[in-house]
Amino acid sequence: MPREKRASMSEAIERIQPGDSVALGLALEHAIPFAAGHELIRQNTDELTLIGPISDILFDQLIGAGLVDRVRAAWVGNVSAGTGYRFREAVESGSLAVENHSNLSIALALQAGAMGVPYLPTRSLLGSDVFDESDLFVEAEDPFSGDRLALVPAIRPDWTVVHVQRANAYGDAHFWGNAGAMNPAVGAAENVIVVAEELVDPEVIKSDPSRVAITREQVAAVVECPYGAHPSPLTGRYNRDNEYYLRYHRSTDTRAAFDEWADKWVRGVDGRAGYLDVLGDPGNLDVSEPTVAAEVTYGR
Amino acid sequence: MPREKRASMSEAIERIQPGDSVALGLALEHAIPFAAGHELIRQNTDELTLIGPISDILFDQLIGAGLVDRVRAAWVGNVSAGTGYRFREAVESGSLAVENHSNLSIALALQAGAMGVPYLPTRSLLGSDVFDESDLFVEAEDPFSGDRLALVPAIRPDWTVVHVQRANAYGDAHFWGNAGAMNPAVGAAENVIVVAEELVDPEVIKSDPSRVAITREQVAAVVECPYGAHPSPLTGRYNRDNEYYLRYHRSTDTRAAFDEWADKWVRGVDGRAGYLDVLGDPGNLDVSEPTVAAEVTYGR
Amino acid sequence: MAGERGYTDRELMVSAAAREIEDGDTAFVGMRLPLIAFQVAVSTHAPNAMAVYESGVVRDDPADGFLHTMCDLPNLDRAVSTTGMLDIMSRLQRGDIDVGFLGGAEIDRHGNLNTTRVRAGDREIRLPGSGGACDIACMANRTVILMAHESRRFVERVHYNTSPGHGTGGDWREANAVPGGGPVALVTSKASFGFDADGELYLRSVHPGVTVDEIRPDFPWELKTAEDVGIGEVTTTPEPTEEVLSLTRRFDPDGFWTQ
Amino acid sequence: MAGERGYTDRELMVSAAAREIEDGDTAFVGMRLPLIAFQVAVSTHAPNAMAVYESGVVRDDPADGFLHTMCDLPNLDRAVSTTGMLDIMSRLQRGDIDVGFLGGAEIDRHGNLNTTRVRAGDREIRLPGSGGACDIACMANRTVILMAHESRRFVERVHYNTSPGHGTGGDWREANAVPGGGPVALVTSKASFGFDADGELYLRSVHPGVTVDEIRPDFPWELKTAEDVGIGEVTTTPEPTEEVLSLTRRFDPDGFWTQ
Repeated sequence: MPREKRASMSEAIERIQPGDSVALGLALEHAIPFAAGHELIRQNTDELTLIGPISDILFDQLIGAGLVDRVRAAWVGNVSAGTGYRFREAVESGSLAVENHSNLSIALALQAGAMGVPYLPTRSLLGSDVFDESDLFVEAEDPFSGDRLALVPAIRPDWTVVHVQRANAYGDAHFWGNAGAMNPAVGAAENVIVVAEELVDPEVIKSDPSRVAITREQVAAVVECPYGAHPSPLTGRYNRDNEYYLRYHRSTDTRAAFDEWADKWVRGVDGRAGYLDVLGDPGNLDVSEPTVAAEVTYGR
Repeated sequence: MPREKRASMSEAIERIQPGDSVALGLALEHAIPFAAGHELIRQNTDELTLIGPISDILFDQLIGAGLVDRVRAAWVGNVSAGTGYRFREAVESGSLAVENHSNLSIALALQAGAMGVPYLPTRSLLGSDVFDESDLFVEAEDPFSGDRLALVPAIRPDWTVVHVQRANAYGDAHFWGNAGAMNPAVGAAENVIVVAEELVDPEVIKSDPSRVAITREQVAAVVECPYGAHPSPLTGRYNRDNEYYLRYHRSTDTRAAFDEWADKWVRGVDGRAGYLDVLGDPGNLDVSEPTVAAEVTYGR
Repeated sequence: MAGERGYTDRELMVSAAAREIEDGDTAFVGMRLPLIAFQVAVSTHAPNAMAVYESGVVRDDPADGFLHTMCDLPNLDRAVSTTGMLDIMSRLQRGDIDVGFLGGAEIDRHGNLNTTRVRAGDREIRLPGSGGACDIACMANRTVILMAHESRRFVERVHYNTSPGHGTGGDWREANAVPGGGPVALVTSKASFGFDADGELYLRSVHPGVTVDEIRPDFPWELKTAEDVGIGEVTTTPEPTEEVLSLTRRFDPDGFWTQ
Repeated sequence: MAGERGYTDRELMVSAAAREIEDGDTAFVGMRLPLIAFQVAVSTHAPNAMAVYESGVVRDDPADGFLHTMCDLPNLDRAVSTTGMLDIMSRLQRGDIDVGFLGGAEIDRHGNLNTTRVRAGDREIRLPGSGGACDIACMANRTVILMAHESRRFVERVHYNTSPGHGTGGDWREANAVPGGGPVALVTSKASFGFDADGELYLRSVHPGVTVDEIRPDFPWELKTAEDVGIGEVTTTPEPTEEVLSLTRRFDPDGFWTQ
């Protein structure tokens, strides 16, 4: 039998050490592993490097909690409201180093890591200050055509943390809906933590091997956590809690206000169950008009 | 309404011109578009460049029919029996130019085309005669680490021809089971012909957008053709007809024998329906123990 | 607020942005107003337009429900495809995106955009950053920029060039290996602008009730107009039609983006 | 044919190949005998082994049905994953494949393999080519080679180096930027071989009923043995156990690959 990797959220997140690099929020506004991020805050795992295309408010929360030394990202803020106050303040106060990317450059950096090559070339970036003010990217001539290209070096996160619809205890996971840069980040990572809305029997995953987005050999831990992506949406399960983002924006414009927010929603609650107690029934966000995917069969 | 691209096999294949480059047989031994290839033989579309990782016997057939000037591939033969006699003879007689690839180099060349970059780097190839005896690849130093890499230039086929389980008339297609280099080849191609086991209502495809392997904007024609991948297998539909490959091997060791084979199975039949008449009921290959994929929902 | 004109500035911007999508276009749609504008376009003059979103979504019709973000479930439900970012960005990089939408905190004379950091007196204010904007700006066949009309946003030279426009003008893009066509339009809450042959911004039309003289002082350089670039007079931006207004309010029923 | 030994040469090769897969390994499995060998290994001593196939398949257990090719539906049904070639090859390129299987028409002193073209007198015979073999040879942590034992296959230097082994020996791989570990074993229908510290082939064991003296003349160079490289005597390859034979015959019920 393959090794089971089922863990509680606190056990899984304990494996992430201070100083590690962590990729999360990879599917853009979709399927953000907020529950895992909040556990990082409760465990006070600091000196982190965060990696991702756009993070919506999860990066802002981790930065607000004082856990982050460096961000390698294309966009950090609040998609509903624009500014992420904790990010802005941390940059302006000099406590946070930012490596500016575009969405494509961060996706290519992770894809290079996933492919096991030191870099990937792109026709983007040249001409921008994302390129010119960076010491990360290199300009090079294409030896075939003479075209000028930007080369994006690989990023290999210590950890990639994802939220998926369902997984088995070995770490094989089904995911559907838009994936953003999730697949490159999973491939590039040294270790992967899979947070699943639902842990299922291995045969459920094996019934649809083309739906498998993650296979077990890279997975360090699997955590079952219903509503673990709230307030972000999860395809087929629950809608985005837009109001939550707007309230977060209004509640975190000062450090003191953020601490109050974090005490209420993160530090002062007993894991995700406690968070849901504070939130109240999230059922109003549930998918109420499901679209059932057309039947697919395998077999022999 | 989007433009409908439904066409008969002969109408679709007529669009491929002598001298064009055509990628097919991309999912390796799976889902090979034999019906489309046979229509190329009936239309005698020659001076072709064929592109693909391994072709199983479809490339051998097109070469035997005298249609091919050049092959860009990693492996050409008969997976059941080894040698493809028509390929071997064409190379040895000097009538066929071969660009030797590895599976990874052909996949990367197509992926470079799909990504819109002139090349992709790899840690494969160096040290092999696939590299040393080729004037295609270039060695380059990674500017970040100093590592030596091989660079694989993009391939952009005029046509990519694929066989899928189901598609709508616009060209959007569901595909499942192993895909080999199909996705890169679809992205890299100037035009795509989708041969579908079944044409379905657009809503069937839209019920599962993460299952979509091909979207309409690159698709030139959509052809419905049941059993169009025979004798190769198609996931969820029919098994591989192993005996057919072995018989092909035994029947094509001379040019005259090949012509007899081609007259019987291709030139002398009226399209795929005629082929199936010669074959007899292929129902014994049908999937008899289907595995039904676990339910997936979208919705809101 | 809609006020006496019967529509808001943002509703007019949606209407103008929608007209920038031609039938058959593949449009790269980002956050905010373009989310609504694509849905209006595909419901009116551009029924064969497709939208792609960097999150990994391809869509050919309006979502059945309000879109707060591109990843809201109505945008994924019954999409043409839900895939990954590299799939979408590869379409952009191989030149298959006809039009992309951009915004910015600052825009300069040649349509370069800044969404990374701005100066306010002594203070440098950090903004969210590029997201996909740099990529769209570099590689879309053409781009359309939407911005609130505030004079502080119009600068001689952006403080940080997040999303290259026409650089310093002329053949700057070609000389700098920037492959796409660059910006063709800027729509603000007061006026619409084009870019001349040299890649310089010019005033194309003023929105109803706005005069050219109101616009000029907002720019720290001598703003060109349609007349200056020899394509006739500065016109008045068409008002949104009843149909467009009704669609806009259907797609944004609470007016979150457009009121 | 099984004959009096109770098993065929190929069944012995399957047994020997299976033993090269360690528990927990990720194995890159190709055509023919390795298709059976992986299934035997995972059913016996290596229950936690995984197989990947360049077609885009990941599997952790035997297929429920005969595998003529890696794409046969029983290999896809209830797989761990069915995906694409770049997904699988990326695992190889980033160094995650423990062991890969290779075959060849020719092998030379340092384990280089030729599957592209061979000479037969004046004639040059074209073979199918690399497939994924070059990639596996370059990048797997270790490779295991299976070949029919025919003297014409053992050459001083391959006519075409499709799949690099230890090149010219020594630190050739490192000097030529070939990242994987190279071949560790060759299993023929008569004997099993290892590679010494210099990357040269040596005879490790002879299959039951075969003598060392029978093997030596098949090689155009002075073949080293286990004794020569200081790891003891040439042993006799273990016979396949009853369990392994029974499994082999379950996975290849008509003996298509192994009889």
